[in-house]
Amino acid sequence: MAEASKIMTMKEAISQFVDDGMTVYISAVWANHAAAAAHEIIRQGKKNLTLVESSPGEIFDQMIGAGCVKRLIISWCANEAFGTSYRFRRAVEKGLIEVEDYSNFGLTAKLMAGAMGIPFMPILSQQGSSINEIKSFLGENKLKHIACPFTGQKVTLISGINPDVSIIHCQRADLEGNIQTWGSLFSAKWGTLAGKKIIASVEEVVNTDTIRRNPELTLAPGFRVAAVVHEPWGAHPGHLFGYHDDDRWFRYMYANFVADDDAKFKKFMDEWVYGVEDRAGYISNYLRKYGYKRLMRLRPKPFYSDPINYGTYPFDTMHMDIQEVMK
Amino acid sequence: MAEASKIMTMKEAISQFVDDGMTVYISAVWANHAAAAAHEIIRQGKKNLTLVESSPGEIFDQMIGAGCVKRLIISWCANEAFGTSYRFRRAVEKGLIEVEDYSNFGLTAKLMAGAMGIPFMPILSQQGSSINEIKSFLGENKLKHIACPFTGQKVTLISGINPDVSIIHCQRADLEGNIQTWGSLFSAKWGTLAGKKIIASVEEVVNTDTIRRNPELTLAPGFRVAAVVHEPWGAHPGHLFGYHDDDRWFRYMYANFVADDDAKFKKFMDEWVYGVEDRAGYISNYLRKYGYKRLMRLRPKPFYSDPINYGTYPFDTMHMDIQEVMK
Amino acid sequence: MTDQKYARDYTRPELMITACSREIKNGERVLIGVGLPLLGAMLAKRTHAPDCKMAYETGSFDSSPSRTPFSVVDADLVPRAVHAGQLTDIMALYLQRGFIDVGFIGGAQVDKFGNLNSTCLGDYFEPNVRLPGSGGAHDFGVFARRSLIVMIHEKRRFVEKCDYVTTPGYLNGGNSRYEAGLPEGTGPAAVISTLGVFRFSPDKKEMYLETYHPGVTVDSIKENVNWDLKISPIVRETEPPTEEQIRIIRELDPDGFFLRRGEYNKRIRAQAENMGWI
Amino acid sequence: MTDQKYARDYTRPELMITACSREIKNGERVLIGVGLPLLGAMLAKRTHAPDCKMAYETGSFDSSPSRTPFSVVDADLVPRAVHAGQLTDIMALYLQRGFIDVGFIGGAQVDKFGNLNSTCLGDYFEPNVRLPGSGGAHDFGVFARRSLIVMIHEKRRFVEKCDYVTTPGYLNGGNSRYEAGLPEGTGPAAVISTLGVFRFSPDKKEMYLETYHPGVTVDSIKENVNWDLKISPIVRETEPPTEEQIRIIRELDPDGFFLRRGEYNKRIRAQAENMGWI
Repeated sequence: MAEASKIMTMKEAISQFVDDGMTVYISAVWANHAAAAAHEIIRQGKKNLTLVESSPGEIFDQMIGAGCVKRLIISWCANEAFGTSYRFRRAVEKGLIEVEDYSNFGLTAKLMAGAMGIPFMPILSQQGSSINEIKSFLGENKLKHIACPFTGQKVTLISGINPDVSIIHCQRADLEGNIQTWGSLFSAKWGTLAGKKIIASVEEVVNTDTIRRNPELTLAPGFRVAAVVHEPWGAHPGHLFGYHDDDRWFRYMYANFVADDDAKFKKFMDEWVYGVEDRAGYISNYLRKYGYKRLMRLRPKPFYSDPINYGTYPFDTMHMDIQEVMK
Repeated sequence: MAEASKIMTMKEAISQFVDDGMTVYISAVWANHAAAAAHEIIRQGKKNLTLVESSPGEIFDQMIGAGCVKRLIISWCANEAFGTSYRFRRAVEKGLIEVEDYSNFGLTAKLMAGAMGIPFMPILSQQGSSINEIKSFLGENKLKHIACPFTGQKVTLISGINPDVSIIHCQRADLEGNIQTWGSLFSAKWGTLAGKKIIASVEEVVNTDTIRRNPELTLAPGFRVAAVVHEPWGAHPGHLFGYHDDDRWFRYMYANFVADDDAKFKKFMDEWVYGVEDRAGYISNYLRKYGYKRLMRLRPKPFYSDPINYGTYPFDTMHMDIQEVMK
Repeated sequence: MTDQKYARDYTRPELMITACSREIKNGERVLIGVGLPLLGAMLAKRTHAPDCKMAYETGSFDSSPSRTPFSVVDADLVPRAVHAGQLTDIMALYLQRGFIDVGFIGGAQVDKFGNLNSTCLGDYFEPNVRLPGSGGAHDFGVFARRSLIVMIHEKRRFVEKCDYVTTPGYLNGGNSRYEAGLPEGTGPAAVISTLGVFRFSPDKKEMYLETYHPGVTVDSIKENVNWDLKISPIVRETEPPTEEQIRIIRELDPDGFFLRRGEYNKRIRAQAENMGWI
Repeated sequence: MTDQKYARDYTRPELMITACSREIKNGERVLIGVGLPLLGAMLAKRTHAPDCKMAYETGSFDSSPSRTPFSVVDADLVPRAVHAGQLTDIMALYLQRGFIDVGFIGGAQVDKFGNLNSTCLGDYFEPNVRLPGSGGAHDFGVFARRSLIVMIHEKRRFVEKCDYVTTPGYLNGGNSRYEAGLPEGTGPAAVISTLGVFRFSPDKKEMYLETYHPGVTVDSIKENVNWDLKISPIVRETEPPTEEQIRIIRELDPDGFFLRRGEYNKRIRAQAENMGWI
């Protein structure tokens, strides 16, 4: 507790920890969706980033459209059920960015290896496909095959990765930087922990006692986390378990009426990214334009887990016996 | 829900799923300590078992002393802070059982590989030691080294293992066999999931709604679990988070006044294992001998986690908007 | 099912959903992607396969959402789930271990051995069209006991050879899938397209036509495939949906988000324009 | 510390605990095994290193137990912990990644390069004595920035060569540890024995005597080592415990479970015999 607080603004966190040319994991699947961080990266005009994530969507699309991205290491990029990531698609078709393709399992195994501190993770997929045969900028460092020295079977070794910085949005953190999240995590646990540094934006800053009542929810302990940004609605228009739903209507509009049109994309970015100071400004704009009721409609009905008893032992059951004997 | 119940007695579970000569993982570290299962294995006189666990103690010691064991794949065996596992020690010194030694990380990585369905797990330890150089009954299948094809560094490949059956004691399960546990798991998650079959004894049988309120606690879904045994106090004298403490006094007595003496060991086994029908008989004997107050003294003071909100969405926020437009 | 009467009024996508549904046996574990298969699995669970369990690569297993999930990352897939974990739990502990019976996948191109392309049209490095990529499809196709391929049926999509093999089917047919190291007892079981249902010959592993959808001719299907398509000697019409199935499907998609996308799109656009938001 | 006055009345184990404690710097992450080091770390946390954080291979990190844990699997190490996970979380995400500063280990034999044996005396396959084995010790010794070796000092334990190397120290000295592939910037930092405190020479990585415990002579230490032990040119007496340290240690072990085991054992036996239980 005596340690320095990790709390800072997103502006400070991105300018301090994200430099041009870095390799960055950004949680960009729709839970733990680090939208506020992505928008700040765009505002600060970061360049030549290599972005890593298994199945990103809008925010990768927007960073690509804004010219921040040189390379992608991904397994999928689309605005999900809502439509195509057109900025991504066009940029690849025009040769403006390079892509290294894995499958979701392959990409997540790559992050898992990095998180665990091993240079590769063995898996049994990627085989018999172009994913295996066609290598882009990673070249021979994408993956390799060996005959298992124990079973003889063909095993794919996926090279590990440790992004210069990993960025996630989660439910809560304390001042020390202990971050907690819950729900289904997709690739976010391994992606976050693979990072050499970690930036977490959170819905709530809680005291350490709250963290310590649910030690099973801790994603990363404070010593792994460089910055905590208190950024409510930081995942919008993605969702965050227990806090808000996807803003499907917003996402649908972006995917179907905005993303494919250069002028409309520019207008959208001017309004929602360049035109606002920070996430608070973004939400203010949302409220001004669509109203508080629409935003509140994204809140869930409560579905609470049951508290579980860890139990505690203020004294040692054996020593008590001894006291008795000694009486 | 329509599925057949997985509930059976320990007698049924062990006779149905554990055969002589099998490789068996038994959770034998002091949390999730599958003592009731171990004692039933002894009562049924199983032979030539290969037992796997990272850091077991009393119950391995007792199965060895009872002649059930041919081989061990472990990293440590002792009655912990309480004393030596003398049956283990003597059996190895007399050449009655064979041991394959790893470190805790190496052994757990071996189980992790099995659980994940990969033939080996790469780690960076085991190197520069006799663990690496001296191979027992696993021979060349113990572990291997390769130069990492990406970085060139020396990597240890630990061969994976899938025990014929894995046995654990946990807090709760439902009729379908969905099992849940909490606390610190040591090697128990990977050990349990590595099994081709899983037997779980539990303190409480709950309905599936209870499982579904804490989906983050599920260790194995029902389809992985062959048998659920309702066996309160199944971990005694080990502990189980939220239910009871180690019975340190009992363990201390065993380690210091029983284990090293053949006659006393036989007397102990006759009384606590052979002399009782099942775990209920074991606890009855405990109550008769030491009294209810001593047993109840092992119960913890409550330390409950906070309930967390997952949130639920009875309707689609976008579709609501449409309804409005269509009005 | 309580009502075996066949429906008279249904759409082609609704027929495909019932076809997907019929591929799922009761008690099976099913890996779901985005779109029609999700409705197919939900339909199966509400009719002949109440004990089938759905797994999502997001990390949730056997969830019971209170609304139709719009995708695999739907926020309602975790509350009431039996397990909420992460991608590697589903992909390694379930799928790679061989515990998943059925996986649904789709793509922009499929060839006669069931190899799928969802990555790019044309050269990978200079694509004419860049598609989303594998996502979990590759892994489903590698490890699921039976992978089920759902396709919009156009001639350009049923190709002699895929521009990029995202998800391996039977590779070059015969035993080549297993010789390449892919797990025994896995592979494509069927292709469900907008025109018919196709399976793979036991020996050569070549796609053949099993059933044509009502109103579709065998010849029109042959014309829409870029190779000499084999036809089952007992080729017949695809079993139509029952009235019960259609009723349930429409309950699952009340607004046409999945099944009447054009109409749906018009509505949202109308709303957006009304409000001056686009 | 509030009270720097040195204690006059203390036991050798108490002195060793203060020596362990002094090796821990404030803010460091410390991996704890069973026994004295646990008390040493708890002492450090209550004196000069309040922000040091303890990790346990069981999977719990930075816990604050309300009693002295009797071991790393103590049931009170999870409530109020910052993280409760599993062994691979601590061993891979923390230790293998290089985030652990200090690891305490012990053994039955140590050699002059800090290699440790906790597996067997004599031949591995026909041991005179079978010991418990590595547990986490090997991994701590491989990955911790500084491993600290705690030993009962007997001549038979300070050997020229270990019968079995459970935990690698500096192997054959010099650079051999790193040539064998063990991580740079790791290795034994000190040996704390019942007779003195030893460190390793920067170049040859050979153990030398830094301090002898009060009441112990340098010669008696040399006599209890099976090689020609080097002595620091500035060899001196081990700093004694302060009164505050002793007070805290005795609070931590009120019953002598750790520090007065013989006496403790008598009590329990007395109780057991009274009751006719043994």
